[in-house]
Amino acid sequence: MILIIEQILNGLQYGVMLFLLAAGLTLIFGIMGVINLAHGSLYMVGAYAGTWFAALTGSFWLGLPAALIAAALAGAALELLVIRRLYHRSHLDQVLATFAIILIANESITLLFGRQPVFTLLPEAFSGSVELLPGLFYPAYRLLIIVAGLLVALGLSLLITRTRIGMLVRAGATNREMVRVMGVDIRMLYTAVFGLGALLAGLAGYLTGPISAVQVGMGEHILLPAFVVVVIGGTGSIRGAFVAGITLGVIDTCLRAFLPDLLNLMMPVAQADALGLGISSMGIYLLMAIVLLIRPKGLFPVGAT
Amino acid sequence: MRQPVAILLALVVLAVLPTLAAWAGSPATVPLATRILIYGIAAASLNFALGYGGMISFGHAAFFGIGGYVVAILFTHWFNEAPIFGLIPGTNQLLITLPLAIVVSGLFAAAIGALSLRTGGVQFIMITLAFAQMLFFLFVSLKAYGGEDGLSMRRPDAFLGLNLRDRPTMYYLTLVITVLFFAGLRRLVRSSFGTVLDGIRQNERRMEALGIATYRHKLFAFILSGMGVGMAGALMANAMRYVSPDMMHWSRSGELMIMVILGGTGTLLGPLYGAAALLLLETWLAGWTEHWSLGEGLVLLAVVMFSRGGLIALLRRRT
Amino acid sequence: MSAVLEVSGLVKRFGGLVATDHVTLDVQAGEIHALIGPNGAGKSTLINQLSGEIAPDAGTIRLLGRDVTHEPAHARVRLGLGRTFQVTSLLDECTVSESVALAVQAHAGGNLKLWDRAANRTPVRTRTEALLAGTALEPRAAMRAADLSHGERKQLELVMALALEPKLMLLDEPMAGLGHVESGEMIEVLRGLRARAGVLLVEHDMDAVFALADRISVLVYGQIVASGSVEEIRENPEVRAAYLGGEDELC
Amino acid sequence: MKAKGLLIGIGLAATLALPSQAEDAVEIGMITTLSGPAGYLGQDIRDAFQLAIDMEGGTLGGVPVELKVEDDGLNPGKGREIAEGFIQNDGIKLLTGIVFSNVAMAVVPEVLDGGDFYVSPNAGPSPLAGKGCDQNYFVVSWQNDALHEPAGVAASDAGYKTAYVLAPNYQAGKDAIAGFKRTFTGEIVGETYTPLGQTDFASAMAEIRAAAPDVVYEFYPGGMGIAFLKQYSQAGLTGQIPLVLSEPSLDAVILKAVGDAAVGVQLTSHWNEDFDNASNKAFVAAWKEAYPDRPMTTYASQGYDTALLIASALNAAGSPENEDAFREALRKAEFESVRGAFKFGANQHPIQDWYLLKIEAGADGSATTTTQKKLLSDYGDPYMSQCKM
Repeated sequence: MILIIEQILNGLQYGVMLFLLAAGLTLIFGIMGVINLAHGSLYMVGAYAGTWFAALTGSFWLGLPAALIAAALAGAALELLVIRRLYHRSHLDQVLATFAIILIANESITLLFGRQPVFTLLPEAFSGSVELLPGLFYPAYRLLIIVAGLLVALGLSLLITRTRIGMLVRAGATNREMVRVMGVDIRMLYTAVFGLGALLAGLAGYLTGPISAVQVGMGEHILLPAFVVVVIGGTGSIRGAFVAGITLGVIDTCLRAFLPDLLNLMMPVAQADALGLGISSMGIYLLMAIVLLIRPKGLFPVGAT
Repeated sequence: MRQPVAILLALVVLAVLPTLAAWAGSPATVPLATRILIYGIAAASLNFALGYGGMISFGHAAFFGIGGYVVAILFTHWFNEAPIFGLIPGTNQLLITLPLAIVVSGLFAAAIGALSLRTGGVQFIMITLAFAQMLFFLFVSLKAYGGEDGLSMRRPDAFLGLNLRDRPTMYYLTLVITVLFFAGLRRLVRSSFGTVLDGIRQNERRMEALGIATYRHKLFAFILSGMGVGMAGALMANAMRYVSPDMMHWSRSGELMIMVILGGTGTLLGPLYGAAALLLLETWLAGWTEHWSLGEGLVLLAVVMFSRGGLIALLRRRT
Repeated sequence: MSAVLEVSGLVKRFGGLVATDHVTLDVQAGEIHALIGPNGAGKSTLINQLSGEIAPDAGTIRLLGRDVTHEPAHARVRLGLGRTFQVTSLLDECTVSESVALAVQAHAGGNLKLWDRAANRTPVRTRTEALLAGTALEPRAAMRAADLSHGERKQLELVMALALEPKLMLLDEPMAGLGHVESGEMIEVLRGLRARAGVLLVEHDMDAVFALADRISVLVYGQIVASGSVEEIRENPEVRAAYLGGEDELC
Repeated sequence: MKAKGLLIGIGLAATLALPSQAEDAVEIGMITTLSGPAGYLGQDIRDAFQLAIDMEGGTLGGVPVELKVEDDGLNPGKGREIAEGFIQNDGIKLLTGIVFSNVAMAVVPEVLDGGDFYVSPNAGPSPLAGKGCDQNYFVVSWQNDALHEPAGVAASDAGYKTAYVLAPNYQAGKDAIAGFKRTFTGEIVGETYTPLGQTDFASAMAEIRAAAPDVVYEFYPGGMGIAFLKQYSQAGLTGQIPLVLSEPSLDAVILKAVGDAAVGVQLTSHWNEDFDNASNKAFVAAWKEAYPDRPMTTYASQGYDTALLIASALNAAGSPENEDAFREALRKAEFESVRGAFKFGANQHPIQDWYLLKIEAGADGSATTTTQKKLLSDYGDPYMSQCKM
């Protein structure tokens, strides 16, 4: 039982991480219609900038604003210099351009910080484990991530539903023309949304530092799962990204944890292991394929376009 | 009527390339050119689905890998004299392995296409990627066929007594296949089916209203496209005498896509130019600096920012 | 006379909204049956169900006596249904003659031929030329569809539909956006259709409807509230009250 | 449209240009991985190799050499392309540098078929160690299987009865587990394979805790290893359940990124920075001077050893052109290895000693790796007997 709760918490933490990345991706895709492969690079920029500043100052917490600012600035710059010119192009041109950005970002980071993964500080107060239930020890830092992610989700949902910016964002996701007609400076809105998405990616990147490795190319591993979340959730839908992120995180984690044992009950060990392994490796992709075959537009499709 | 002249000229250059390379003291140009031609076939096949059929597949590397693995697996079983499942004997005859690679890739394309084409737009991009990733992970965990480390072939397949181990021979074989392939593709694009496919790309609803079962036609195009990529994969297995899951990695799918976009989406020869441009650029940059990917990124970005329609559009504008 | 289209008890709901409410109607061969109704009455939804783009929740659709309720759009076209779109839907990169040729080819079959040359199919070419001959599009044959005027696009759609030799034509507002002269021409073209196929005409332009229709059905809130000859509908007090209201809303 | 033909012509002509003509120096071609997350492995190999050349003042074994390096980007096809350029265009007869087995599998057979030499500073895939061995193929580092067997020995040696093993789900991962199991005498109570590239091990941590083994063995090189060790520590498992690892799972770069979280971990390796021999001392001193900020990895030591081995052969034969003499000299391996004793087995893979190392909190506060004891002497690999040369 304790194992199950622990795995669900783990899934929640992974899901929160996926959500932070997917939220930006889905907004950028939903509102601007841009497929941004370079989102993982913004995640990397946040992680490197924050980790660097944290090492400089010796404080994990001072690294946080550095990560957010650097990622947001990088995102805004990316939008102003490159993405802005691609809104009217095909998805293919966007894919090519943002792929080029990945190459440039990775190599620039290599030139700046070297090839070695960098050391990350763990905030002192969160370095140990907490006993949540009798016998259930859970790393405090992971709890921090879960809480932070949920707070961001709450903040985003307030931003989307309660503010003028949020109204524009929602309108933009359903009907791009409408926003233009309303006389809003659409260019500012686009840059702001892109910066916001980048900021979230930077946050995810920085938070993941202490539990994972801050290294060149770290964004690419998580980019595909994040895209899977976007597609399953329904492109353009923050709510979809949240639900899909958490669900995927939990299911993926639990599949990996429990599937081999479950299969063991039904078939010989060797076969069960091989099958379980195969399925859990493919886990999220299989899940996406299934979801899309049942609901071709994802779980929470936005608008009718 | 200058186009035939230009093509003839290009063919002459390609035909004497090995001699030229030997004369210039750069024999490695021959295998490089072989790979460019093979990638050109793969990219042009992808382009058939992507540029002509409007199906943005992010998973075509899967078929490239399948084609390669068919050749390598058959070779391994032939080499070890151990039939597959104790039933199907392996072979090293190119006349068997190449068509088989095409057929098997076609079957995979049929299965993947049939499911993926139920969606559209960005969902289609992602679901094709998903299927390719599943195959990638499958082959990574296939211990019998080398897993991550891949499969080596001691020799290339046998074909009419030719020594395919000899680089110029392999090059000429590839060149002949490439010429036939592009001639066939040209014909295909202008056929009744090609015309209908073009209509579907432009306006699927309209074609449906003309009584065309668009799903079936798109699927058919997707299968043909997968078969072409599979053939390229089979050739690559012979040229490299090595296959690995790396051939199916999503970044390979991306690379094929980049070749298509770079050369010119929906053009006949564009993908071939794209393949040549990308491979030459990489080779040149990598020989020049270890930070070659920075240069490559900048060049790709410049191409996409300042040209529409890829290299072929640039060329057309110049002439 | 035989019915080319029989619709009975057709229902379509979108959430709580009943867009098509037990619609029953038919179109006879050689007849123009006009469907009128205010905006939002569910005309487009009905047309899209008939063409096969939307699946109805209940009821049946019979085309030339065959139940096609669950057939996809292209299968209905194969059986003899032709249609035009409210917002013209063309192949913008193709020229006029290429577009028509594609329609002819689609109808003639052999669409999976990989090894022929589409441009060299003589029967297709002859038929294309015949279809365009004498129409206002003939001088525009080499022009791209995207560059045509609005009226020409409407005409091209019609010619493409006719290339399919349909037994039933679904025309979704063919007059919409046409100028006075163009409207006149279109009425003449449509009048000529009657000999070839049964027509279900959805139209707002009452002059055209009254000039063309053999029968008129009135759709309000998804229901057919009246059906009859031009005179009957003109005089029907219920229709006047429910839909026509004042004369000024007639056009 | 005539430009069409021209494009192809010009493009291909561009690659024909500039075949660099060797002067007197012996050219050595290095194909290695410099980009992506694993870029530091290739960088260390290259820099250490170059360091050996620089220490000798531009020569190896008294023979002037020129090192040509290209990045394979961890792409087998690209590696193959570079090899073809080196061999055919530049006439290079001696290649080295490959980090990863899949690149090696694509490149090495091609090199050997042409009668050229390949000396591996890292990858040692099994297909090339047994029946596929070759007289011109030398591995300085280790055979892949042999890398993991010492860890099993160390775990048994320490008296652990039950072990939990983890690795990524790919061939090298399975080989690692197989290697550990071959030599571990206790019971395996849990075996987990995680998707390749995954860096979240939370679910595995939970299972390890539940299984409560005496010892944990994992094979997670590079970034995956960093993530594993951090999470192991955060899960409160460090200090509770000991870790015994093989070298790639905790190289010096990983250690630097992980820091104190790795203190207490035991490690098996064939080299450590603190080895007390003259060759190693010279190497460490030179490295510290050239790269004061970079930790010293075994990859660097292997790159350096590879250079020394080549130096010894060049000294004896003058050039790889004198194939038989060069091969003979390589086989003798008469060089002062930084790991002490070194010789080649029948398959020209190393026979060497393996040591137990431990991560300890260093005097200056940063964690360091210290050598505990020699674990195995003159240890070869299981494929030696299969090699017929």
